[in-house]
Amino acid sequence: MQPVEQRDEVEMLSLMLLIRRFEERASQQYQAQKIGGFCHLYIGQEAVVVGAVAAVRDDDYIITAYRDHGHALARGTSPNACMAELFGKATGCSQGLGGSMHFFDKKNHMYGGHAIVGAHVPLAAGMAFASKYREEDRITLCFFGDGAINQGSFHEALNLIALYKLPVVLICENNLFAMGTSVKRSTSLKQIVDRAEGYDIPGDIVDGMNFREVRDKLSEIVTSIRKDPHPAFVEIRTYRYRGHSMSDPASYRTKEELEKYRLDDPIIRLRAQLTREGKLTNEQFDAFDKKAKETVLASVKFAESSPELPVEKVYNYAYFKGPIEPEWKRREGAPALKAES
Amino acid sequence: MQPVEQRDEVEMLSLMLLIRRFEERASQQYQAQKIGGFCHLYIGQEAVVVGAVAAVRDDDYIITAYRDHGHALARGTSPNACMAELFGKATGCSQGLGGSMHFFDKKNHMYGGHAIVGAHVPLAAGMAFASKYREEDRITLCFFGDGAINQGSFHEALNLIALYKLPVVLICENNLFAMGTSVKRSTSLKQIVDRAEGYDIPGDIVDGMNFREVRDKLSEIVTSIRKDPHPAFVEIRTYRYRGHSMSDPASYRTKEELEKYRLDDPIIRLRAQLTREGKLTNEQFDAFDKKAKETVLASVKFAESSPELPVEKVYNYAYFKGPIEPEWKRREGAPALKAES
Amino acid sequence: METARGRASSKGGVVREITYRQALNEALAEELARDPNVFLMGEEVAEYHGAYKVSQGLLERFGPKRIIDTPISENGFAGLGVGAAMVGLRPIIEFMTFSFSLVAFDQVVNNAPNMFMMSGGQFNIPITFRGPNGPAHQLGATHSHATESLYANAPGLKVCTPATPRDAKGLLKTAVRDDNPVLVLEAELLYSSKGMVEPPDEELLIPLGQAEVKREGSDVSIICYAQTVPLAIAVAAQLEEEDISAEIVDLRSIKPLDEVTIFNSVSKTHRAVIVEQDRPFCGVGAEVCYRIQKNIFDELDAPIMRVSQEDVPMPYNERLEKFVLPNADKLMAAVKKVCYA
Amino acid sequence: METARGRASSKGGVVREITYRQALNEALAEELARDPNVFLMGEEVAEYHGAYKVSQGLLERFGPKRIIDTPISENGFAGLGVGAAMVGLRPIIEFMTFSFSLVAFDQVVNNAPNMFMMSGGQFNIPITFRGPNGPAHQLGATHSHATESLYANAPGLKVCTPATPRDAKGLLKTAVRDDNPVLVLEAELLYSSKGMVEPPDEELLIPLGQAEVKREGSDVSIICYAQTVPLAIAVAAQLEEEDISAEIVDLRSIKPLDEVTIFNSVSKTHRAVIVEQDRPFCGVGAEVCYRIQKNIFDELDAPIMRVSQEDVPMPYNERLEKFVLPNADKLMAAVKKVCYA
Ligand SMILES: Cc1ncc(C[n+]2csc(CCOP(=O)(O)OP(=O)(O)O)c2C)c(N)n1
Ligand SMILES: Cc1ncc(C[n+]2csc(CCOP(=O)(O)OP(=O)(O)O)c2C)c(N)n1
Ligand SMILES: [Mg+2]
Ligand SMILES: [Mg+2]
Repeated sequence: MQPVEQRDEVEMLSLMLLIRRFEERASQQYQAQKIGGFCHLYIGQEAVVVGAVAAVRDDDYIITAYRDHGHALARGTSPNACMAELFGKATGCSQGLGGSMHFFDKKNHMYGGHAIVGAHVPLAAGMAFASKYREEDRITLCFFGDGAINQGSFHEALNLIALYKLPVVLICENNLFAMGTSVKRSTSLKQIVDRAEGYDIPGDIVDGMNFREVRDKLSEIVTSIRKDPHPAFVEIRTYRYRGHSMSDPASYRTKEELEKYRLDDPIIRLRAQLTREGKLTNEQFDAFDKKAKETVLASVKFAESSPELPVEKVYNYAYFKGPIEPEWKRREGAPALKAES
Repeated sequence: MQPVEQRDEVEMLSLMLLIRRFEERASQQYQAQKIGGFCHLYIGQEAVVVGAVAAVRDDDYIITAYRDHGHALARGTSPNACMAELFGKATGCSQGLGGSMHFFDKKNHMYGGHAIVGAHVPLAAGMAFASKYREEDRITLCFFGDGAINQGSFHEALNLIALYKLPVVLICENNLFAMGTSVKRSTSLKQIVDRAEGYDIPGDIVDGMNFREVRDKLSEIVTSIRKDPHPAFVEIRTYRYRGHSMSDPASYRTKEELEKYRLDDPIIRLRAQLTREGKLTNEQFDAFDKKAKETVLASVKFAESSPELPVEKVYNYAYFKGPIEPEWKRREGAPALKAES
Repeated sequence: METARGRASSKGGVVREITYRQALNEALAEELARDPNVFLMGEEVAEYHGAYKVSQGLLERFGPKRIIDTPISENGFAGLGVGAAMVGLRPIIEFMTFSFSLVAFDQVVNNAPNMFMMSGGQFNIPITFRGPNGPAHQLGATHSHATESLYANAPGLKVCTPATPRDAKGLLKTAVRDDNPVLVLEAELLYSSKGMVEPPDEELLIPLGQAEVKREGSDVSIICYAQTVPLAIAVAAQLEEEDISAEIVDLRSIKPLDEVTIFNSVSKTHRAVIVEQDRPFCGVGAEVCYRIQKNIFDELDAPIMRVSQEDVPMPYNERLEKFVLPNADKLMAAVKKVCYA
Repeated sequence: METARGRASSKGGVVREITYRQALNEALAEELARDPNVFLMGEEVAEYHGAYKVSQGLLERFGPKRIIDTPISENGFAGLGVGAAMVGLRPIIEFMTFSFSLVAFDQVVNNAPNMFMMSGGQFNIPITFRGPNGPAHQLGATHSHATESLYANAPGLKVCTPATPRDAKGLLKTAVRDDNPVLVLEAELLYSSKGMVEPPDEELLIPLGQAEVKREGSDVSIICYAQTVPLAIAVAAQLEEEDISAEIVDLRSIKPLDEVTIFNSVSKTHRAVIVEQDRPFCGVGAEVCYRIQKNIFDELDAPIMRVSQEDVPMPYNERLEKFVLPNADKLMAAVKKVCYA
């Protein structure tokens, strides 16, 4: 076990910029109907995942809900693979079979992208269980929304995680709303983090608009877990600037509230900190931003020009090692409708 | 709203005796194979439900898990109807269709008897929701085991109950074990009652071997809820003398532990209290006990001599108002197999 | 059958063209107005007016006591509904989509339909579970469940699947008045489709268990429901050009199943194709097929064919999704196969 | 086919007579010994040796790291298993009974089988869910679920239903080695039944998707599985006396379904009865029937009949339960009907 190397902060700022620009472009492409299904943007929450990722090793496990573009990008999935996934292309990080809500990247230890609220928290328990079973010192970061904490699966998983002392950091990205429902209308509690006490799991509140606070708190927790496997809970307070999904006008909140948070923007804040400390010039920032925009634009080109999987290939994804039923020798002239094969 | 009339304590002692003798007889009849399925006895826990029932009105709602014989008897369901249910007879409290785990008695406001661990806690929420909806001051008592608190349904229900401020008393009958699993092996917590805090529900611990303590604590809670609907949680510490069900030798616990609790028997304790206070003589106690034994014996006779439902009647219990499908005029000679009708 | 625009209804009123969504909204409003025991509960049903806007305006009209937002706790509020129904309320529980009902599966298949049997007929459960069901458009594997066969398998449940605004209104109203648990599986892709419906001052109740011949024909019976009804209608027009006259039987209710209408149609055409939106293995079509061949075997001039989903999890990619779903090409092929057999 | 007592196995070893329970126990022990990635988790599997004693002795032999007791949190630990499988372990998850798997339904039908598709083939889930399934004896409506058709409906799952000790051992071992999620639905009522099984030093693997002709015959094919296999064998003997020669096809696997063996049998006998332990509506028999009539319609001399449960929740009363279940009388009647048709 070695202490986590703190990643270069300027690099982390670039990563946040990349996520921001990626999401803006995704939004535009969704409106242009290049992207189907649901699409949930991460704009405003960038410091959460980037701060967390900055605190862990590359081989630690990461799993999250359906608002997952930022998590994949932060983990190192290429913007090309992310955009191609949104476009449903074979070059996507899930070969175009998962879509916006189901980004997976095994190589980069990104374990999804899960769209049933709360249902991935037990999966995180299992991943951490495996680490402990194999006596590895890997940590699992499990991200979920404030809406997830009222699901049964969340509760059962937390008890199991605590009971088996599993190395999981439970990260509640509290952006104040689950669709149109504010936390105070969904959850009987003064603050979310208090729920961790019900399982004897240590909890903390972190300002999710502040990259450094997220990274430092996570570093501290991760260091402690590596020494001796145990769970931890962090409520990270953040805000999503956009509606819940592309189709939500977000009329359940005020313009003033949104403006308040925009002023507290995590990118502006880290930029200001670095500039004040002489680690970043305006020119550099602009160059990073330009680069992010270019990368994202290139990803759209990449996605557009990428192939889709041939339709018959779909049968290969029901089971590992392909279709399972030996085919009955059909009578002559009978078209082989595949529904039952 | 009027204060709960405290029931006569001697009567309550008789009720506890009745439950005890009923369960002993049920055990014997189970061994004689007059009773089928699973059978979970309440011996040792009598003060919990009798204490609780003594604190509420007859029209308050009661709902519990599968260890439910005591709850029905305490609520006023006749021992005849209870024994007949175990025997699967039409005179049973659920017409022999529910069995040991599914005692129901609408007249006496006993809402079951539910065999999926934790799954009845949301039902309790609904019953209390209805009281509030109708602006009645009824209270719902929801009993469940220590094993139920790790089910998702428990968690979701508690949050809903707290959020909607529903008049439910959540009564955890902590008998230290869920089958062979002790609470400390199932639950990450110092004490069960702490979990209530995670929902901002007030909690208490009560000695379940002490009738008076149960009744008094419940009275206090009930009085407060009648004034202003809200939930409450009580962890009642008790012990089951028998195995989990009739087939469990209970080898996961020591004889010493069992003996310790037996010495703390709730019936012996209340008897001693009443005797000390000059409210009960030994002769009276013996007479009550004799009466309980006779009542129970009579219930066996009643059950034995009761009829069963005619088999074809089973179709009437799939849907209220009977079978649902208009029957296709079958061809001549075709026996009407009822499987699809 | 769909009445022509502006034509008089059977009671003399003027039928109007409204959307499927409006029809459901009217049904809800009328039943809420009629019976104070009816309430609507679910995620985002009140302040957000429903994720698909089916409950638009209801909060304003009926107030927060009867139109109730919930946390993301399907198991909890489904169970709450069952409990409320036990004591006489008539809950309408909205699942944001039926894909999310899977986390509440136990409440829907255990508590709701078994209570009547288990309680020996004391507690019937007059509850309606409703919401969009079946694959929508590029939502991926977790969000595309067609649950009709799963729920129809459970004894004690009723299941209907309206395909037109008129059926949606009439079936939902009937469901709310039914004294048993009824699932109204709405067709997500048809919410904005339009159709003629009787005026609001004419009570429109369509009985459960009555299929409707949506188009008469003589060569083949196409049996369909929900999202496959418009598909079948379109294909029938195409078939007409090839001189094949298709009769279209819209099941409307899956359970109870209207054997009479099905058998009458197939006895006339002697050929049947079932086109269903669900998965093939043990799907609705399998049951319909079994009933036909068992009861009117001698009427069949060709084997019954089914067109359903391919037996693979739903891919996100649009072309692959279309390939997996039942479509016009597959239906044409199946019809031709049974016609030339 | 059942080998005679003491006969030599195909590899020359001496077959022994053991119980179904022992056969499962051997399968578990052998797979745990073979592969350190295999672990067994569930309620009461370790210290209590399993509610049905299937895991007897495993804790002692493999230790608490690999034989793991859980709280009553089926959704939680089923999901934990899926997560562990994502990172390469091979969990065996025991449901105390499959009736309790309904609270974990989402994990079993969403996370386990969809992951491979959603991740574009990156994550296959080598998990085994096992435990007793189907009605046992007087357990009532909530505890008597036959889940085979529910799970077989889900794309991406495999489902097997062993009826003999040999099949139980061979199928469970194969399931554990399969790289996809497999459900081994054990027959609760057959745990103590005996049969001949190859010696432990001979690897016994029975492929998924292979039915077995348990008895040859020429007049009618009785297609059965799990608890209906001994029923079919008994009825076949009775039929012999009435000069009806029944061939018995034990499906063994529900999914994949062995069409070849079924069609070969029915092509020989020209008559088929399916006897199944599950509920009729969209049950396994419906699917089997559809496949037969679709593929070998011209071979059929009579309509296919099914014998399944009556379509009502399971009553507790013993005689009513027997009436609801498939039984010898019903099977005899169905066979005679197809034979004299
Ligand atoms: C079990 C389940 N119920 C409902 C939904 C529909 N749904 C998708 S996202 C969402 C809100 C979740 O909010 P939160 O957890 O706070 O995450 P955020 O969107 O804020 O990131 C809902 C209700 C779902 N996906 N799964
Ligand atoms: C969801 C579910 N899982 C498992 C079971 C099997 N089971 C029945 S009772 C029981 C133990 C429950 O213990 P507890 O809640 O403490 O109640 P007690 O038996 O002590 O009264 C278990 C595991 C069940 N009925 N339902
Ligand atoms: Mg949120
Ligand atoms: Mg207990």
